[in-house]
Amino acid sequence: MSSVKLEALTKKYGDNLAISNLNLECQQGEFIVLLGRPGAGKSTTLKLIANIEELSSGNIYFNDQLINNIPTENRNVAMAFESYALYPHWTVRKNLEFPLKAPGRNIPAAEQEARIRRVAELLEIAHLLDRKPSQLSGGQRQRVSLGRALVRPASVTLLDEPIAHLDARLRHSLRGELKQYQREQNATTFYTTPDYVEATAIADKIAVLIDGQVRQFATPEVVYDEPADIEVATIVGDPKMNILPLAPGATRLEINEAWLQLPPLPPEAGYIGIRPVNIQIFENAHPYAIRGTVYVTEPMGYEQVIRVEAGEQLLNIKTLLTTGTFSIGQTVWLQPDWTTIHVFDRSGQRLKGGFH
Amino acid sequence: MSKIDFWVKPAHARLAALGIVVLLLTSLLGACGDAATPTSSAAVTAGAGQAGAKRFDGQTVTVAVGSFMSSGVNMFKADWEKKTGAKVQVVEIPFGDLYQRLYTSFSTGAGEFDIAIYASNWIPEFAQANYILNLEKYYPEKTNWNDVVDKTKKLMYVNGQRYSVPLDGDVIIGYYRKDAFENDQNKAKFKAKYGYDLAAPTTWQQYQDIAEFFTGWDWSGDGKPDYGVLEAQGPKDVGPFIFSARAAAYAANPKTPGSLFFDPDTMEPSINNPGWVQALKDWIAIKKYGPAEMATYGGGTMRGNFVAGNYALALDWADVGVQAQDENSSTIKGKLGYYVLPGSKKVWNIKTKAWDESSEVNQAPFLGWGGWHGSVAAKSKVPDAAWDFLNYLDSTENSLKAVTTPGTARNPYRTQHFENPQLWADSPTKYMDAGPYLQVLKQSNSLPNTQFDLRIPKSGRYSEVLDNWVQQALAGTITPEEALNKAANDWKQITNEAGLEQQKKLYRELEGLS
Amino acid sequence: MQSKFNLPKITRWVLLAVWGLFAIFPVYWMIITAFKKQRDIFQGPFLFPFLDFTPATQSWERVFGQDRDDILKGLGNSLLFSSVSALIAVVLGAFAAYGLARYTYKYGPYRNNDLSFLIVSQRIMPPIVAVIALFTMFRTVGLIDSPFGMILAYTWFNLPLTVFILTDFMKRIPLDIEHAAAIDGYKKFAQIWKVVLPLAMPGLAAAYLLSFFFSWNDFILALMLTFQKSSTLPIVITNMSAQMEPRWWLISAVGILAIIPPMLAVIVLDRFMERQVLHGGTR
Amino acid sequence: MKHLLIAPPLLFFFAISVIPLLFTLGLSVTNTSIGGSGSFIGLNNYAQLFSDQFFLRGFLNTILYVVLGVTAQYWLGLGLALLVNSMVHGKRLIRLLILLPMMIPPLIVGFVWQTLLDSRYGPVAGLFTGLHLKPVPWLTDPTLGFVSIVIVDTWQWTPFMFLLLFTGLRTLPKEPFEAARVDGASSWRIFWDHTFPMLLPASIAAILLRSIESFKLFDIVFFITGGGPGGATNTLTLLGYFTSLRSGNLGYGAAMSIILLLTVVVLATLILIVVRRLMARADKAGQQALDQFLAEPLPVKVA
Repeated sequence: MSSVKLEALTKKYGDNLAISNLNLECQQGEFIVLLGRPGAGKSTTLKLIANIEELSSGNIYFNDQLINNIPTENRNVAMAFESYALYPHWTVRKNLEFPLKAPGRNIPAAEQEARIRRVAELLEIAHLLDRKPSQLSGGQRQRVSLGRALVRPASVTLLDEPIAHLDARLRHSLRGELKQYQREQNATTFYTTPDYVEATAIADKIAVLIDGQVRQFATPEVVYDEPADIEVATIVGDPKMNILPLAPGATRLEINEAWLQLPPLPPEAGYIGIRPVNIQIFENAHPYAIRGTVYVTEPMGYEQVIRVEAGEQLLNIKTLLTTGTFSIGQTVWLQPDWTTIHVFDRSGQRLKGGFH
Repeated sequence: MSKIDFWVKPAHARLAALGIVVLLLTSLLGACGDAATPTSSAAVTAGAGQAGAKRFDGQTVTVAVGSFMSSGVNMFKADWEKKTGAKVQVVEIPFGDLYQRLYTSFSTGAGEFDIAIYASNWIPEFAQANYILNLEKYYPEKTNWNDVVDKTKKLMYVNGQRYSVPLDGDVIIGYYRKDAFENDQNKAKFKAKYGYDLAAPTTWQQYQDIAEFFTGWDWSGDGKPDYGVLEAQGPKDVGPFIFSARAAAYAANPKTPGSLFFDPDTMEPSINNPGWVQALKDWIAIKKYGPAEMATYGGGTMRGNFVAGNYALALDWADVGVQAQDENSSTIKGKLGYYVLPGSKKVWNIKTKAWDESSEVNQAPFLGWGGWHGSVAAKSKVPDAAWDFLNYLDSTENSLKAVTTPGTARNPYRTQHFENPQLWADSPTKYMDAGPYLQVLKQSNSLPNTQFDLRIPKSGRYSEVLDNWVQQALAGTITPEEALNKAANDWKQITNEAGLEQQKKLYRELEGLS
Repeated sequence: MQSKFNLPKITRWVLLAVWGLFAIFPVYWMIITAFKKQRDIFQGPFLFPFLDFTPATQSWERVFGQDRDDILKGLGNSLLFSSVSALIAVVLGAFAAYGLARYTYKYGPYRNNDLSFLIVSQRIMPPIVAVIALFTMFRTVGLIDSPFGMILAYTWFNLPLTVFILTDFMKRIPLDIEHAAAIDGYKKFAQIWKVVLPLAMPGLAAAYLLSFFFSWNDFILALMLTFQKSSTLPIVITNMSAQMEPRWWLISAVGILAIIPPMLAVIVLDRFMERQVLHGGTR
Repeated sequence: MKHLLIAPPLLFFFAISVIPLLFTLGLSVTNTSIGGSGSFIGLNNYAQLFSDQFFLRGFLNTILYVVLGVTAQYWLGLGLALLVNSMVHGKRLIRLLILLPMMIPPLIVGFVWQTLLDSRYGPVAGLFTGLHLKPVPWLTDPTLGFVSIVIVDTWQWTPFMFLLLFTGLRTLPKEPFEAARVDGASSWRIFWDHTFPMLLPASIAAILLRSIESFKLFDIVFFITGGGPGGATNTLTLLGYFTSLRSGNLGYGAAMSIILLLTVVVLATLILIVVRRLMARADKAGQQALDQFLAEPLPVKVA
């Protein structure tokens, strides 16, 4: 239940820079998601906060107090490990109890029991309390691991991809409940995931981590609607945003002997990005559309993702299943919604201002 | 991975480590030296003046004793404690390690022991080093001294002073299976084959003939082929004593007394002379008249085997005789005959470097190992009590009780022990035919040419070296001559290391040559 | 489980039975020898009581009669020294192994590997000659023939073994589990005690057993460092032994007694050795 | 904290081990003997050792014992560990029985085997004569005597290997084996590709410790053959014991011990270099497999 400030965190492994000059500040009770690809430094950041990994340089503040020199066990952080790190020699109940019984916590027995109950029910592991980890499935283990992090009050709760290995139903239902639970506890939470859907669903704020740095730190809406650069843009959104390079000073987009007029763009524009949902697809020739060939289709529930080869580009299109049935090799026509495009300069930075 | 790296680390790192170690060590040793001021002192002499108190009230006498000898001490402990008010603590030391343990204990400081009971062979060495008390001041009060067998008496003197109390007599004798020898059929067969009567052997040649005769057929009637002989030929055991006992007949020439092991004039080893070589050849020759495993048998195994009944001849101390009486171990009670060690009609003369041949058999019984004696440690805080306990162990009555009780490892050493076979028959041993047994023991102890074992300092090393080389010859890897020459070379080296003159002086004295 | 050798069941049992026969037969031989008279030993081979030979109680009469006190003293001492020293060696060894597995040491030019070398090299030294020096040292500080001295000596003797064995086990424990304990609010010592040691249990059990066996059967240290009140069972057995006469029946009887405590140790610790403790802890 | 952890064994090293080591080193350059003082004689003892045929034979024997004994014990121990590990029923009892030989006091081991192998009253000879074969001179033939010692050593100490390897097996992760099984690999392949390499650290520890102990082989020889026949089964420790403690030639015995110590260090180093090679290779193979496993499947273009 602390506010957290990370100031110029740097972590080196030998000559490798895992985290470089990472800054982040959050309020008490906020639910922060660190979003990034594997290797971006998400776990390392959590471990630095927990002091499992030693800082190379930088400062960490909880409630504006510098805590660099406070050892892990006194930081009062809770953490769910990506590797689960359960105590394999104890039952699930003992695993959950262990943080509650730590020296100095002085939690009354009744409250311990209540907390374990509560968490076990939340994570649907109440029936597993007397089993040992080796008797659990991978998903069950992960829930126990998550439970151990949630079961006790902590200044900061660190959750390292805590629901990655659960089945879809649970993953879905847990997202909401997790957020609700943490809000109830008024717990400051850091949560990592490579999955932007999960991130948007759960985060108060998303910090997009690329190469050990926070590229963007904002609410999910802002990150989605105004990605700070191309890399952020491609991480956020599924399937990923289509990025089309522009010739210098180009005013139109030419693909497969067709061309489309671009809206007016600033001269420094180097790329445009169009989200897959913002491209319409037609089975028949259509005015103001470019021609392409269906490369692959993926039905996803009531929607479908179609990849279309258009000139040298492979474009992702997401549309309703009702739009039509497309088969591989079929010729289709595409029409972007120019009002929703994102424009980036040659270095990939977002160009401010609306082009709608 | 990491576990491997340290092995392939450059050497200088480890050398440096050693440097540190040395530094630390020196400081550590210094510290120890300061800290280790002995605080325990002898608070034992008190109580002497108290009226009505027993003589050694409150004193504790600690006795170090080779393991299997302990019951010969323990059986008298309680009585003496009651009589004197002292306490006795018996410390058993595994037999093979006795010498070394006594030595380390004696030489490294405040003695743990008040009494040491050990082989009389070591008396000269311990006496010279002042590890044991000169007992002359106590001997006047000893009433039964005269009764001790002469040879045993001599074992106790160093420089004309007595340093021990005798508890045991050790002499090696021969055993044979009376039942087989007295069988008429066997007698006839033997006579037919060898041309003389089957009887206890008087020469080593006869011994060998008899061994041959009884090998390979079932004369004991147990359904399995039997053997002619069983001797302890195993390495690192009693081998050197048995071998020396055999060599004495060929190499202990009455004309050159004291020349069995060395030329007393030059301290040149005698062990490679033709006499010893002949003995070694004999010893190798009898291998085929015993079981193959004889090459591994020590004294104990040999005894257990022999009394179980499949062997016609054996050499041993008095022990086989006692063990044969125990029917749990033995099938030969009452079937045992005894003889003084066989002799030889030719004896090597180290002066003329030739065989002295005669029609008389040269018999030279061998006092191998010398027998258990007790000494008082020089550093004992309770020497009076210690002496008194030793004297009690050797009292006329107790010594007789001990030598007639099985398992005490104490064999007869007082004239009185030999004189009344009936006492043996009535003793717990229930000795059958003790007469001939005692007769042979007594005779072996008292023949003019009875030989002492090697008793000069480093006797253990001399005999280890001898054992090593003799074992080689027994195994057939080198010839007897070669083996004994090499042994003699090593002996010279040992003598030189210990100081030739010193060794010579003591050797002469102990052999009664002065 | 994991490395199941898919040999046919029969083959497996046959192989085990062959080894079992080889391993057990000498033990059987010892057991029946304890019921033989000495002459039955030397007239053998007798293998089956009642068929070949009439069992005798000679040895047991001595074990429970004249030799009882010595044997009890030896058993008691051996048990005390072996169990306590093995415990100390395992606990100290576990901490040291943990250190070597988890931290980087640097004392001058000495890194972890050099330190392991120093530690394990103590085991390389043949005790035969070292005992004389040990004897002198122990005497200087008054530890000769004292239980404390013997426990110290056996701890010294076994510590390199336990460190060496346990380092591997420590390395296999995932770091995250320890970190989890730190996160859960426990200090280093509690982490080791509550989490690391239980997870190294198979190794600890094996190390304990080996240390126990080594001390249990040690002869040379006990020979040099004890006189009387601290003599151990091997010394008592040796004192009963063969020099005078081969009392193999008696020694066998004591031998039967001598294997009971180590067997109990195995029975108690076996379950820990078998545990696949690390399973389920991590992904 | 971390210094505290390794303090005890290092303390033991400096306080207890180093003194005897230096003491022995010191003795080895003198002619000290029990029953006499010694004087400095430089490296004479060492020079003498190399012309001492008993020492040379003992030296050779010791190395052969280690090589033959440890090799046999390792493979047997490993085989047993695998067998027992794959069992479902009766494991407890089997383990207890397997460990039994290690629990028997050395003196008793000696007499048991001495009697077992005796050609007159031993059951092994009985077996041979029962089969109408000539009794084998197990203990009295130099070569067979040597073999007998190796057999007994193997009998007593295979359990040591078993114990370490079995506990090692129990801490291996399950997943690679399951994966390999799913892939349809044979038991044999699984063993060589997974079990064996993963067990290597435990194997090295076991082999190394056992080798070290084996170099000090003493009691079995002492109680069974006493080094005979004719020194054919002698070991360095046995010689050291007799030289130093029985016949009291401390200086010479100390020199033997030092040579033994050096030999162990040198040979252990050699063993470890070889093992390290092996392990590096195993590591590389493992790494390749892992790389392959981690590499994402390339998007397949459907034409």
